[in-house]
Amino acid sequence: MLSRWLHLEQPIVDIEEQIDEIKRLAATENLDQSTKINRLEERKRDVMRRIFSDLSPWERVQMARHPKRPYSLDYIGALCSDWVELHGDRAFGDDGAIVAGFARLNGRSVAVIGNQKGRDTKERQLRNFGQPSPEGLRKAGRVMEMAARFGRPIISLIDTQGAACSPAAEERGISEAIAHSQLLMSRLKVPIIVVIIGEGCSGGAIATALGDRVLMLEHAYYSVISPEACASILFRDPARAAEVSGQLKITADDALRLGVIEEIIPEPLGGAHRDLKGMSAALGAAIEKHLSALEALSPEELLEGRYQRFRKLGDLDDPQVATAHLNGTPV
Amino acid sequence: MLSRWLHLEQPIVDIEEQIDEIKRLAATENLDQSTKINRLEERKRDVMRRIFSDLSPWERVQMARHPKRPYSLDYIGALCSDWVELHGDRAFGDDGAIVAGFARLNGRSVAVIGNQKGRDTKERQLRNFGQPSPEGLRKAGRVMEMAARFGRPIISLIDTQGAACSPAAEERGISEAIAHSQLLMSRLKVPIIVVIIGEGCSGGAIATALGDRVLMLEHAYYSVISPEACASILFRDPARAAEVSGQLKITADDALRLGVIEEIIPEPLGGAHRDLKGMSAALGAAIEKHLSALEALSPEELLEGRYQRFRKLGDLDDPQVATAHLNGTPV
Amino acid sequence: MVMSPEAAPVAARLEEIPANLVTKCPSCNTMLVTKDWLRDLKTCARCSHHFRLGARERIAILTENFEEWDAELAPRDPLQFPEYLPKRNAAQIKTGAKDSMLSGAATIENRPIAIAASDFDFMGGSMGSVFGEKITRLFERALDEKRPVLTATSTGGARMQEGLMSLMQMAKTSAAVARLREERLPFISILTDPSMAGVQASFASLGDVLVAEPGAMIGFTGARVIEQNLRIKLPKDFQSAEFQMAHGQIDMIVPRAKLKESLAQLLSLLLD
Amino acid sequence: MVMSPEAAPVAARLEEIPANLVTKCPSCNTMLVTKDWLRDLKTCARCSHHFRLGARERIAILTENFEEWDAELAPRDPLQFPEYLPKRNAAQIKTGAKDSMLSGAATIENRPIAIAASDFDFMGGSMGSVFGEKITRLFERALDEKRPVLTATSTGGARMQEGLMSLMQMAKTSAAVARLREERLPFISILTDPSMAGVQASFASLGDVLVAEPGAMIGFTGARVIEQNLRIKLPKDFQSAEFQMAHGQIDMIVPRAKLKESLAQLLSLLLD
Ligand SMILES: [Zn+2]
Ligand SMILES: [Zn+2]
Repeated sequence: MLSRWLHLEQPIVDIEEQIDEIKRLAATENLDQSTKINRLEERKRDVMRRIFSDLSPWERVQMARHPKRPYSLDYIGALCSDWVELHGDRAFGDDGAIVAGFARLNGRSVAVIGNQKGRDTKERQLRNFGQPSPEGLRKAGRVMEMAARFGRPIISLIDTQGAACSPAAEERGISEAIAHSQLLMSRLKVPIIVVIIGEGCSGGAIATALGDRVLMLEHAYYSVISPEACASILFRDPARAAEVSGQLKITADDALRLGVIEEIIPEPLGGAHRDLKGMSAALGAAIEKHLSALEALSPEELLEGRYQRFRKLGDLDDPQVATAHLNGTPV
Repeated sequence: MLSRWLHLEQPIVDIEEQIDEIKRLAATENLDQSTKINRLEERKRDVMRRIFSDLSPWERVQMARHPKRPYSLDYIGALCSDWVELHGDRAFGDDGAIVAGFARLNGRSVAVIGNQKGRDTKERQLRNFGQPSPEGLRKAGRVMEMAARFGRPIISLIDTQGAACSPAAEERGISEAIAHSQLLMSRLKVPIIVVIIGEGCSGGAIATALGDRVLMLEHAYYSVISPEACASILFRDPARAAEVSGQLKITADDALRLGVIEEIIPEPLGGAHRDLKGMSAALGAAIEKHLSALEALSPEELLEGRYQRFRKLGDLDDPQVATAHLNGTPV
Repeated sequence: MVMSPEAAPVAARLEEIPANLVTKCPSCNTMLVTKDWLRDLKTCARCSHHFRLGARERIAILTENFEEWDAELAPRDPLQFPEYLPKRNAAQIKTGAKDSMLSGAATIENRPIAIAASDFDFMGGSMGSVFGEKITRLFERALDEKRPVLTATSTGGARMQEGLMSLMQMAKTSAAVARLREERLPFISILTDPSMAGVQASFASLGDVLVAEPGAMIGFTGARVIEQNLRIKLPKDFQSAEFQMAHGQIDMIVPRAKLKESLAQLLSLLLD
Repeated sequence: MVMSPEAAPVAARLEEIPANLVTKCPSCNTMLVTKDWLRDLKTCARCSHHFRLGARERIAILTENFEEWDAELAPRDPLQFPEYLPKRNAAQIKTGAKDSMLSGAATIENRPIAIAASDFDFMGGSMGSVFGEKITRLFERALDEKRPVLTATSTGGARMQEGLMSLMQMAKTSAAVARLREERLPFISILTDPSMAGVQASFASLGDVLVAEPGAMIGFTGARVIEQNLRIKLPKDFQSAEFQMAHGQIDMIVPRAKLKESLAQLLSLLLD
């Protein structure tokens, strides 16, 4: 059994246990302990503010992987009504690592695709830890093409350490599936909002992250490679992932500074898993804001904007232009 | 080892053996036997004309399946230069039962797709007797889409007893692959010439037979179901295929009368396998004639014509219109 | 009193059914009270086996305000195929229909749609010229009238007695779907037991969404033919809706009792 | 006298190479006379092993009249990633190039084309901002000038030292291919040893035609990583061009000596 709380959460959990103990005693002995409890609640908030105002990159990675962290279907359940999940790539199988379907969000019908992790051991296997196989990306592509045909905007939720890593995935063309998904998303004539809700690593993430807006939850991370894999390559030692996670600049703040995302969606104090309702409300509001803005654009403006959004990303010296790239701001 | 000649060809083969024997004797004994040989050649032509002027439907089926009959790659080799075969469906495998690629035909660059049978036991297995699997149809679709993108006409050669019959083909969606191929071909904005060169049975054939013109070689046959399968269903006895082959109306003459094909391409006396060069020349000329006519059409006219070509097929009573359907001619 | 499943239309007024009438489930052999069984839309309350429905029953449980199209189209005999006419006449008497396909306009939760259903009782729901023509007209008229299309198939495939005319219906109906798709009108294909061969390998596989009933057999070549050809034994669930779902071939499996609601929801998501 | 493969440019004038100079084939261990080996375009006459080529060599054996584009673009260090600058400096000295990607205009049999090749000797041919920018400009300029595009990849994937900036090049280059495709200009992707990870999972897989050299390793996740993660042992030919061909992932495998001719033929078939 996995420990359900992170080490960094221990001070909070300690106070919570104290509060629970006092409440229990108060109940049995019929005493009014509300002042004491209020003081502890106050302290808990202080401790949380202190902890979460200064998370290290590695701590953020742990938050993004928190065993209680909400997954795509949790957000879909909290945000949407009329969720209809569609299945299968019509050629080989149905990949549990990707969910895809249609739902109603603030009255508007949208397509939602998302990496889906499993909560327990069995579901984790079934869903391959949210790591998409070729057939998952092809299912997503099929649903996204359908969305474009019927003029439904697309919400893509990213939460994966990467694409499926297996001989089977290679045999069925995971490279091609990732590449084709990007090509497809670059030409779909409906708004696409991407949200990194947990982990966003490598080709498995960018495969479904080519949108008009890319948003990130506060404690999510976004990286070209998982810290463990990077540490393996650099030091032949995955245990040095913590060290590497700082060097890779993978936090939401980093991503914003690098111009790779438009907006950070703040999480409730203590993280998304402590308040799914609050988190979903913030997520829903952010999606709504960006969707409304995008819906004002013509299909041509939309495609041009999406192309230019990624076109300008990169950091290099070009003597032909006065300053370096990267959104015009030197890093 | 298969017998290389059909029973119906025996009288011809007998005469040929006589001629060979006389030639051999003439050579050893240094005699002039040309009069005798000419007479035998004459008789051979008479016998062939008699045999092939009155083939039964079942004999045509045998001709279409003749072990020496030219296959798609034989015609491509004889008709085209610069043949470049492309491979793979980019998702699962490369189906030997379908070849697809580009080549030059009379100076014009075209895409060619075709069912490909194997000549010997090993190749037959590799090519699954020309019976396409889902990945073969998806490969063909990929190449046809590319052809449309680059404005190349498509030649589709049909030679199959049906789609692949196996659990694997079912698992990977042979129904969907057949259906999708037809949907795709109905919308490609380049001319499509289909030629039934041997067998054209069932969904495996119609999958790649939706074109602007459908032509048939004289001894090919075209059927909703193979005679054996039909006999199995009707009589639970595949051996009654010969009987059923007449009832199914599957010869080129039947197909022309039913309005299902535009033209019968006559075969050299004795069948395509006796004169690949002559057969190819006739095939090439027929393709050229129809391609030239189609190239005069706009993409919209082309698609509309192709749609209406199949739209009008069917035989039924419609009280709203004066006469029955089927090209307006009662059957 | 045991009643054959075919004899009891779902639409029949329930009060007219005697309370002692029972229907046997062919899957679990339970004796079901026919009144309850009809209320359950001809599904087994015990094992949830879905009995086949006739075309009119199918349309009745899915839609309101059905108005038939092209009822007057009648089959011919293009090949003069032996035994075709007597077989067809028997089917016409049995079903009261001219051929195996029923199509028309209807509404689902007040939304105008075009719908078609094949009748397995009419020569195995096979697709000949009339079937293909009615499906093609359905798509064409839906395009004109901007209606989404629903089809419910229960069929063994193309009708071999019409030979090449039947084969051509595969191309014709697939091309009709392509036109609807280009005009961005939804097509939902409902796959009921069985959905096979030439029909499954044409329009029925081309729905934007493929919805199957539980346990429906769906495929191209029938299991028995594959077993005979390859001399193998196939698992019992081969080609079942559940099998096809696992192999990525269909979008969802919906029990009959929820089918209408699901279709309405899907149409709303794709159109509103 | 043994010579390292890297030291001998194919373009070097053959008469200057001493006749006693030999090169060892790493695949079959044969000692090849370097002059012959160079004439064979750096392939082994015995086992036909294809040695890696540098970017300039690659373009030299495939085209004429090469004129470089965007040579002035130089990498930066967006993450201030440890060891990135010294590694890069060493690669710049080794290859004489600013980064791992060489691109420009050329002709093949007098047909104007746009071509790019990555240099494995420059940090494993990895794709960072400069690589991605040059590929994107290649596609954009080819679109403007109506040139077909050829790319030859030899790369381990995205350059992790540029972090998210590298990841974004996957999206950027894939979107550039999409624009070329919509304008109906051909793109042929040539996969040479190795073509992996972030590059193979973006533009390199998106050629209208995928042509591989014999024996080239092609895939997403490297075999060693899969073996470690799953604790399995993979066959030696896993991810080879031949393996990918059998799995439907590439169109053709062409030996280096016939590559130029094949490309010219393909371009002619798609364009003339
Ligand atoms: Zn039952
Ligand atoms: Zn060697």
